[in-house]
Amino acid sequence: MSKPLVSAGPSQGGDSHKLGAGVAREPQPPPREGRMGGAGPLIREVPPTSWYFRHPRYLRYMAREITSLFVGAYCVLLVIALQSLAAGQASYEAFLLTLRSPTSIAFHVLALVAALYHAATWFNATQKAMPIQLGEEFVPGNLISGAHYVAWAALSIVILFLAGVF
Amino acid sequence: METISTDVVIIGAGGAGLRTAIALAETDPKLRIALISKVYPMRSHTCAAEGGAAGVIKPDDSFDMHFDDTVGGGDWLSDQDCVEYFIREAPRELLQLEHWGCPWNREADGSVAVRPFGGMQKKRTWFAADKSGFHILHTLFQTSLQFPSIIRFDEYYALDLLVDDGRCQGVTAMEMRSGQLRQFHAKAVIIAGGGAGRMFPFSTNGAIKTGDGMAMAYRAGAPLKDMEFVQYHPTGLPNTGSLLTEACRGEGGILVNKNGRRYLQDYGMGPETPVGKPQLKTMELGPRDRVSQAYWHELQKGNTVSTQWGECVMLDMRHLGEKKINERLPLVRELAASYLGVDIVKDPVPIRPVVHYMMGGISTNTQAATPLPGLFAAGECACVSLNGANRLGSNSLVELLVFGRRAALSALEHIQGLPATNTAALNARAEATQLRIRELFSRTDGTESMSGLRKEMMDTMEKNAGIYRTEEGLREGVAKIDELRERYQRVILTDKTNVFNTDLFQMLELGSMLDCATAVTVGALARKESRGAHQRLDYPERDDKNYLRHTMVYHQGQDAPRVDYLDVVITKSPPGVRDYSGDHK
Amino acid sequence: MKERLVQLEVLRYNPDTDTDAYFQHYEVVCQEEWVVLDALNKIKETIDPTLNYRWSCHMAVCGSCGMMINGDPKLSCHTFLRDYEGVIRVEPLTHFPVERDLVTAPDDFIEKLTRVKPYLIPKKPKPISEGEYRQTPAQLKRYHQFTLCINCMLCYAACPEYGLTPKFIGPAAISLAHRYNQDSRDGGRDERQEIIASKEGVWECTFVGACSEVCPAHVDPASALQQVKIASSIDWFKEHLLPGGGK
Amino acid sequence: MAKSNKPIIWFPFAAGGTVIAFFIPVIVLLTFLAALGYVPTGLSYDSMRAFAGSGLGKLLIFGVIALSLWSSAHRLRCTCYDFGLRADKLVANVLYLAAGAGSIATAVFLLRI
Repeated sequence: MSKPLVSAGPSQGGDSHKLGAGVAREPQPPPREGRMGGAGPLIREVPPTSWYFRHPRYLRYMAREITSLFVGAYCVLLVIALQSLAAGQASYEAFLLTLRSPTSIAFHVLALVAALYHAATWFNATQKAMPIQLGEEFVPGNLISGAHYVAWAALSIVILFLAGVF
Repeated sequence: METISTDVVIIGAGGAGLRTAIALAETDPKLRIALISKVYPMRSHTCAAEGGAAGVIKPDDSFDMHFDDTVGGGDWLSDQDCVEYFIREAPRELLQLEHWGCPWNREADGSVAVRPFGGMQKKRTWFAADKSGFHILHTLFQTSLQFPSIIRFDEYYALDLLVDDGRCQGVTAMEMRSGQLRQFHAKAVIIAGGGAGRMFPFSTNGAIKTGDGMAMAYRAGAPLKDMEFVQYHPTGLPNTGSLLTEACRGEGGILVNKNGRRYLQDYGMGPETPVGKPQLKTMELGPRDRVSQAYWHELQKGNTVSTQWGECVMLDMRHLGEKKINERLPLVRELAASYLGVDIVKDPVPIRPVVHYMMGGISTNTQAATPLPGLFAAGECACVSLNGANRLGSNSLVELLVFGRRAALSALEHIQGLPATNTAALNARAEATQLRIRELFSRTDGTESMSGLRKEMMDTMEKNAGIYRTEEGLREGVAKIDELRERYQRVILTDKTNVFNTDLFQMLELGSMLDCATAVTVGALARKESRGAHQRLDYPERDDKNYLRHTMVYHQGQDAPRVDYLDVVITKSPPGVRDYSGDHK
Repeated sequence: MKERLVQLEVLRYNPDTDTDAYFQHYEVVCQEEWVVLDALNKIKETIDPTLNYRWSCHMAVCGSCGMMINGDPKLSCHTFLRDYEGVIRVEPLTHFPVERDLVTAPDDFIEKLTRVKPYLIPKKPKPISEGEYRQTPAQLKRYHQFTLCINCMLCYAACPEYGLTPKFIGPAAISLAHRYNQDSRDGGRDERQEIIASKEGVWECTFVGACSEVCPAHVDPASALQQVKIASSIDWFKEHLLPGGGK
Repeated sequence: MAKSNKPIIWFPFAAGGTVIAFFIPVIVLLTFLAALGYVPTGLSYDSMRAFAGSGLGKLLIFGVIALSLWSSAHRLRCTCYDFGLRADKLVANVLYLAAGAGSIATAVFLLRI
């Protein structure tokens, strides 16, 4: 609070005067080391490396953020795929073969889970980021998110179809 | 002790205090304004007001009608020059709030919407869903943030007015977070400290409504006026006392007893109107005093419903339908659901009358000035004699705007050309406060428990100064409150530390409430008639010959207060019959 | 009425006497339908008058009684004992300095609220005598949700980014700025953007979404902040890529 | 206080997040099938070559990879901060440069096809 109006009262010579100080007190618990009076507010630091264990919602958030590691890594895989594609058929087919390693399969499982989790959280967020007001009422949020899910499913099926999966 | 020198000090930063501060800052930007409050402004109890604010705006309405409703609703105890000023200023103030951003509900064409309210013959209550007070308070608070000359002292507990040379020149206050005492010197002081409903056990009022402002003015020599008029709101939750707004009935909710009868028709508010078609100024839209009194009679007849929370009547809103309830009464639905487990869409909700509002307060005139020069008051803590013996719902939110601004203008007038403050004299007064507080800390002979005393006070007020009163009960009440005031001198302060010592503040608040309780009981005992919210079983009729007057209670130290009277200002409406029979046009 | 013995573990701290905070255990008989605040009030009245906390309205509208209840920021007047088993742990709101016991210092929040200019800056000022600004129910609805903030600061206690980066203006203040930006009567958006689209503004938000989960008034600050990010991005591209700054 | 230039980073992040949500799950599924030994016909050398050889294909592939990389890099930067790694400038530089390098490589390879 700014206190431009404050002047020292002549009677007390400007001493900050605490009530009770210098006044007979009831017996108090013994003061802990050197902190009797005026210790000031207690600042409770946020533990910078472990705060997310405080609540499940933070773990869910961190899980969402961690998806970026797998998605990012997968994008690197795509760049490598492009490199092999550019290098010719032999190189590309060798690349397809390397995909079959157990490590690659495990990575794909993780990447798939991450990508799906990202997609779900992203679509759920659309209703918050882009609310739509039609006339007086807002379009129900579930409808906005739901529309994204539908579009996503359709797009995925088209891509799978074009890729010749079915 | 630090001294803070200002031009104007405002005590209380709720609706009235903020409106005052803004009016001062707008009128004279060079003014130094100290806004002191024991809570952050948005915690003030204005935020709990639900229904709305009355002001003539629609073409089918008129100032005369608002005047008649207010004067009749107040059982002719209102000062009519005050009512006249109020009704004319009301629309301007409500529009001003609109210009500051208040989210009033709207008609399809974009104009402000109005709803019906108890005792009003026209729809004239502006509303923001059922959070009108909340929106008014936040609009005022947020608007106030743009004025650098309003310097807030949040969480400062005001203690004593500084009076010298026959005029009020400041106040002492304690910074709650440090326990430091400060004195504020000013040319004018405006009290906007709210009501004192907390002296009753069942109240819609928040914990902060302890009458500190009223008591402070009273102790400084300003009289308290018409304190015996305590409004019971007919529809409170029976367990927490939380308010279910009058708009429940305004929108069409009905009150029924255990036999399913709409009993209001038996108490001069009939004949019955069709369910879901509320008619203005009759049945469920009768005034609060009558509707609350009808509950008491039903209770005597054994017509109330026994619930686990005590005797109740039922408020039935099922016929309004879910859509309307969600749009107009979302807070009511939420409150009933969470605190009682009742969904008002599916079931009637048990309710009972609860103490809601003090018609009385620091005596002020239409200029918002108290008899003590330099001291002004506005809002619930003041009794400008707008509400008379019974306030109409939705007049108080406007009252705090109209008279908050008025207090600012009067204070500005007052401070022109005032002689310099005698600092030494004020310092001496401030030190008296300091000694008073020190005594609480050093008291060693304390024997009384604070919460015990508080409970005794509440029980006394409920039992002896409730909806219906008697000579015998009031005598007992006066004696009991007197005894409690004496025992208060021996209350123990358990917590003797400095920082945010709520033990200390609750003790000081108890002192304020006891002062207010004295004025209520003494005033009620002296008024041997029934008028508005003051109902005497032994004097059931209104007595205009002897009591068309305001009760004025003066503090006399530890002695019994002095009671005096002041004539009511009648300009054009002689006392008449309050008619809520539904036969009006 | 059913009664129940409730056990609470309340964080205590008094700067006058304590070097550090500690938990104090209380056992108190409560009614089944009570809220945590009722239990605290009973403790203060019957067991320990030195326990300190703020409260007033007991109907979830004044915003005084925010505290951490079993690790969640809650209004204690709206947190029902029936929803809890075992010992209930009550602490002051996180991310704010503790003045004493459950009382925190809200100065930082108040300063930020003030900074975002949360008041109507009229698009076209008009005198009161000309009546109200017209605003249709649809225009009202556009911003109405964001008017419901009770300044209880639960969202600040829930927001890890505010905890990690205290200069972040934070959910409630930015939501309130957004409330005025969305108001058909207002023309102050440019002024507010200078603050909320600054480094300390909306960009510190990583959309954890906790603010909206804990908001007792259903304001959905997370939504406001996402909308502000999108609008601010569009602003930026207009200002930097369009000739004349897109004006 | 000046407005932040964060939109240059955030806007492509948001665009990338949308691209990831819509495209990456199904692409992962396709290469996952390949990893399991069932190479879809569309992933054969000829089909891919034809697709990446077209202008539209190049644009699509570049858009998906570059935006996804950027989005992931930005989110990873925030994640590092959330995990307590406070060398934010350094982290940001490394990650954004990596995303940039990946995008350039993508463009180069696409142009070679």
